[in-house]
Amino acid sequence: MAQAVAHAPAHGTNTGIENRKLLMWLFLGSECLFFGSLIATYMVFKFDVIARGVGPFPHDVMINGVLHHGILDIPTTSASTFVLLMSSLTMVFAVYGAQHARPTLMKLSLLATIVLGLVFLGFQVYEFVTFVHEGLTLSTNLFGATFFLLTGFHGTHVGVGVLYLISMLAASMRRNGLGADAGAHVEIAGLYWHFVDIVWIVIFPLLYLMP
Amino acid sequence: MDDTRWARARAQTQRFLPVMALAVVAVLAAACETNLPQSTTVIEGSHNATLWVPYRMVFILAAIVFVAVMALTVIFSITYRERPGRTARQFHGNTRLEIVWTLIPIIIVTLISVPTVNAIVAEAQPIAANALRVDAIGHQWWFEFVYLDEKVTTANELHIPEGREVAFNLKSVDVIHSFWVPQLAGKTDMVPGHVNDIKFTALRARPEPYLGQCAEFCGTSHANMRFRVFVHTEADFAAWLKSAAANGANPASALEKQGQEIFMRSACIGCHTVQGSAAAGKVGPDLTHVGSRTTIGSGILVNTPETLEKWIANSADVKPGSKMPPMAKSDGGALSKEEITAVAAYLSGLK
Amino acid sequence: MAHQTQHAAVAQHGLTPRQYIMLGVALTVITVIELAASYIPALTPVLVPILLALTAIKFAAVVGYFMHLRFEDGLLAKVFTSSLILAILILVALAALFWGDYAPGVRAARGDAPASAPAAPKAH
Amino acid sequence: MATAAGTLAHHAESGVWSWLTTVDHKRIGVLYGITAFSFFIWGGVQALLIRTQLAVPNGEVIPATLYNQLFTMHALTMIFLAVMPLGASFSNFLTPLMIGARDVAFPRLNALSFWVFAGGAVILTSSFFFEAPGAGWFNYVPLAGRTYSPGQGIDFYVIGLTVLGLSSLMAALNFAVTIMNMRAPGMTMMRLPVFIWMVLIISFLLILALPPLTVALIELLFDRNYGTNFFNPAEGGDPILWQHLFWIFGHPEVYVLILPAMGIVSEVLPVFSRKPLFGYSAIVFAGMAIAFLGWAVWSHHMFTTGMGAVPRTIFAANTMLIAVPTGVKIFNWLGTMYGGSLRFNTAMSFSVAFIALFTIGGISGVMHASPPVDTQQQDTYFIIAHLHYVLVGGAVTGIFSGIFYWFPKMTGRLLDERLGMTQFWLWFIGVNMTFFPMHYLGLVGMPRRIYTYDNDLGWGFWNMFETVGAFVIAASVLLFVINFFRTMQQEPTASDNPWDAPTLEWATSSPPPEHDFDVIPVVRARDPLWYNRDHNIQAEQPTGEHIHLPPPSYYPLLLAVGVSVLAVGPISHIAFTALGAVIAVYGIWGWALEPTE
Repeated sequence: MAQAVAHAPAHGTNTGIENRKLLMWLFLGSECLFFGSLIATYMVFKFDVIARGVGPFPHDVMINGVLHHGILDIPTTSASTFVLLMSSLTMVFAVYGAQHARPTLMKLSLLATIVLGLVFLGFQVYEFVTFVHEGLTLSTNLFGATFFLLTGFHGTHVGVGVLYLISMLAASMRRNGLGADAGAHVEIAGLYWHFVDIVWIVIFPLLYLMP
Repeated sequence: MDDTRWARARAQTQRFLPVMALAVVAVLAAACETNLPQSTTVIEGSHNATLWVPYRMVFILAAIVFVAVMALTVIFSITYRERPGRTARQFHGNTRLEIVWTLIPIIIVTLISVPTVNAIVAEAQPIAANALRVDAIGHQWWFEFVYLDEKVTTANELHIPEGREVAFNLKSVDVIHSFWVPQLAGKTDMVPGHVNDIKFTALRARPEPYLGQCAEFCGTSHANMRFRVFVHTEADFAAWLKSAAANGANPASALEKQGQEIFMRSACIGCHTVQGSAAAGKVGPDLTHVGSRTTIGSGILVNTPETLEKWIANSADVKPGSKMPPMAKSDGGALSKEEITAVAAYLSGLK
Repeated sequence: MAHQTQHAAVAQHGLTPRQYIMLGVALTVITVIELAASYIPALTPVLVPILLALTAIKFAAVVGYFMHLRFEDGLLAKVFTSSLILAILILVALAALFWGDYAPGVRAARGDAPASAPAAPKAH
Repeated sequence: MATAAGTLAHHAESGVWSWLTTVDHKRIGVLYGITAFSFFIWGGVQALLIRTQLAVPNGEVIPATLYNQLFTMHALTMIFLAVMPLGASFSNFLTPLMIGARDVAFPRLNALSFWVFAGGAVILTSSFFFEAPGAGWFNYVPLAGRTYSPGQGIDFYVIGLTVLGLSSLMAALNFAVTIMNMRAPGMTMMRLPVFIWMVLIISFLLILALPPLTVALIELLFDRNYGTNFFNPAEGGDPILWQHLFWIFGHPEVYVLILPAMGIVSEVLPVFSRKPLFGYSAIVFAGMAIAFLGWAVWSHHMFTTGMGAVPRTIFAANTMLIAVPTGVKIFNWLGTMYGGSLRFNTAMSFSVAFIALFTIGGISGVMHASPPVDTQQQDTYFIIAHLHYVLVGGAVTGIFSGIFYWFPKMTGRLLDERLGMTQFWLWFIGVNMTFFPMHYLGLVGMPRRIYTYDNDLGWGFWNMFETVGAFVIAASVLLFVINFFRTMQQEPTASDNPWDAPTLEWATSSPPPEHDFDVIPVVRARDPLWYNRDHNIQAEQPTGEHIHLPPPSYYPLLLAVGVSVLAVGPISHIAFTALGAVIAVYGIWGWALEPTE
């Protein structure tokens, strides 16, 4: 760990928090504002779609006495929500394995997390394709624009997370594994992954469940 | 080193500096004429009068703070400058002083906020029952005025009565513009998809118009998006309204007659309206009484048959980016020079 | 070295695997409750506060336990919570500004909706 | 890198390659400084063109379209490519030195920030070869939408700002971690130099303010290129949303521009007053209060957009409150001068001028905090006067003070004082000549962003006067450039601490060695070197321990190239995105596997 000498004063960090972990938490703070702004865009336009009467609509809705069917498939998305939640659980075990010197547990949990992340992305691709077939695209109405942008950027974050975890898994397969710093590496990756999960925890009720 | 020469030169400069500075300040102050056509400090409308109360307050307070801080800076710079025998007093701060100079800006800000809130409340009063209601619509790059109760539409020249409230709906058909007649009222933006409002009473009628200008950057010819407000007595205004509601005048000469024919068979009618004729386009300004306007091109040219010809031939020559295509054959249009002269004559006759 | 010992300390403060699984189950249950609540018509008037409360619980659980924030130096919690609060405040402020001043529904009710928009939306 | 261990200055090679691969915060600071100053001159040239066009009524030097592009690019250049990176130059060079560290927390990330900044700067500036953005730096929709700006200019704006934002975000994260985690023993938060406090506050502002801008830029990109209607009123979108998102970023951004200058002045004033800073805690907390309040005032840029009475009142009140911490700072600087022994060299002169000029900008800011007053001042030359007093009279004046103050530390050479003082007076006179009459022009109704005006309006005299002033400023900057090159030709003779300054950067040699300090200093007081001087404490002797430094790396440059190429995909061809992605992935991979010891 000669690196510590060059990168930090010999007595460790002033706050006692490792540099990379602090960086990740600060970055997640920034991400709060990023998704906050995207969600704000959605909220600002929430009623406009219905007011303008240009479907497809998010939910079943009455306009001038006519029932229009909503487009959101709540059961399917509930399944994908469950998948993402479980991936957070497996991620916890990956971190646990890395920090308690149980490399097999770590690798298997990482693999499970990656698979669950890919399944979630699969659900999302399915949903996007279905919506486009039903006539909802980016340009159909503001619901389409805000929906695809918000869930699309969440999906991009999941995708980046999957790549991040794959690279971590690949690195752990090397002869030296992740090295002495494995606990920190996996923990920081885990922070990112959990954050992506909590964003979905907010998006799911906001987009799908609220009328 | 030539330090002594520098010192001597500096001493001489210092002796004359105050006199020179005073002279310069006097000359420059003389150049600060406030009674200019778009001056915000000339109070000719109720809106401007309302906001003048906080305006004056912030001015006085700003001047006091300005003088105080500048004086302290200069006095400290001179009094405590480095010189033989002077040592700096070592201290870190003073809590009582910190409290005092936290309170000073708080007091100043409180003083400003009272008239500010009063003015905001005054602006939010409901529209008067006898108010004249006008839709002011921003276009790239001209203003359209529609008198809601009178079926009168005009462009770039607004006529209003003195002493009566005028309530505007501010709209835009393309990008964001801003409606501003500094001597009468502060500005409010014209935002597409929104309807903003502003209302004011012009305090007095006068022969020369009040100048207004678009105040939100709106593209190429933003600088050329100007308009004029004519304030009349009630009687004069009623007369103007009556003439403005009439159909376009009939041609008075052979040339004008020829111009009318050309106008009615050309691209003109796709964009322009002349009440009582086949021309009913809505894209460009209403030309029913264009001959009676003092300016054309949203206030950038005096209205004469010659400037009209120039405008019709190729409006983008005088107003960059103008949306009106060139009409002259030489610039890719369909009209010969003679035809343009005839059209200009016809338009000039539309009083 | 220095920070490795910290990680060991943090790990000791974390939950046991059993507790993690219990938490995972609890989160799933909350999600099911959210889902169920949205299908019960009687709950519609209070659905929004219910969902917000449940979401907040899930959010806090993942951040606090899965992300270990409960066991970390208070500085991290301050950094993250203040960012989160700022994001929420801006979101609420924007929603208030638009629904109060500019929202199409409100504009329509005021009679100054854009020409192409229909009349005020019905409650839905 | 075992061979390198033990030799202290093993990376201090010269040559282009050493600069391209450097991860040394001091070299990166120099790179930022030189790049930013070049852009400062370029932005100044644009300003001179603008002023030349406005010198006389109905001027015909520059056509309307070019004029609109010039004022747009002048603002973008000065804000994002000159003043912000000049601040970054100081924070890069000085932060580790002032807190007693050997480098920033993430040296390679630091290099990446610079190269991504360079990429963004190239993208934005290269728009002149295609079509420069011409809808103002605030880029309001629908004017900036595809319908009313069909060309590529706005796309350059969107891509350029996104890339620059990425650079700023990485730098901000890096510096926040560095300042919180890497301080020397005894350097508690309340002993941090004020400049470092300001860097920390700026970092937090950027971390939190950039995402709303990024979201706005993404939405505009989608509106222009992928058929969404976020800002299109015809389809239910709302142009006002852009303004909100932009100003949620834009207002904190103003503090990002001015706070470094406030930090610099807080360092310079005590040194040349020969006494400690007056009210250190008050200045620090005032800085925090400004940053905190800065989040709740964004709508004061939008008072005329038709907001209701209630939000106008709230945002007005918040805005006026900012006058309180700002006033506290100004009074504390005056308190620092009080009772001192002021040495008016160039650095000090610029700092005192900062107080005066910034005060003018602050006062006019309070004036249009009142919404009714703002309806007359918004979008007039009064606002231009205000913002230039803050950004030129404030930020740039402070930066010049910093340049003269830290030049010996950065280069080992002292800038010529006589040229410096001449430059100072030209600057002071030029700034006031150019910007003070703008208050008057605003009050007599001259709107912003007009390329021409009529003679009848009576604005001719003062416009000519301002144009002359602008050339006086240009002469001042030219003198600085001459001073710079003359000084750089001389031998480095500056001592370690030529000003008898109290902060840690003066404890090491001028210029500092690559590892910054032979021994990490121990901090015993807020003004450590003065404390050591007064208590006869000698610097610790080197123990001869091996100092490992991160080796140079070309991956930051490679990754930055990848990111920049990837980013131009949406405005050129999708193949660029693919190519950029490949380069970026290769860069990340190499980065991750590169040994760092």
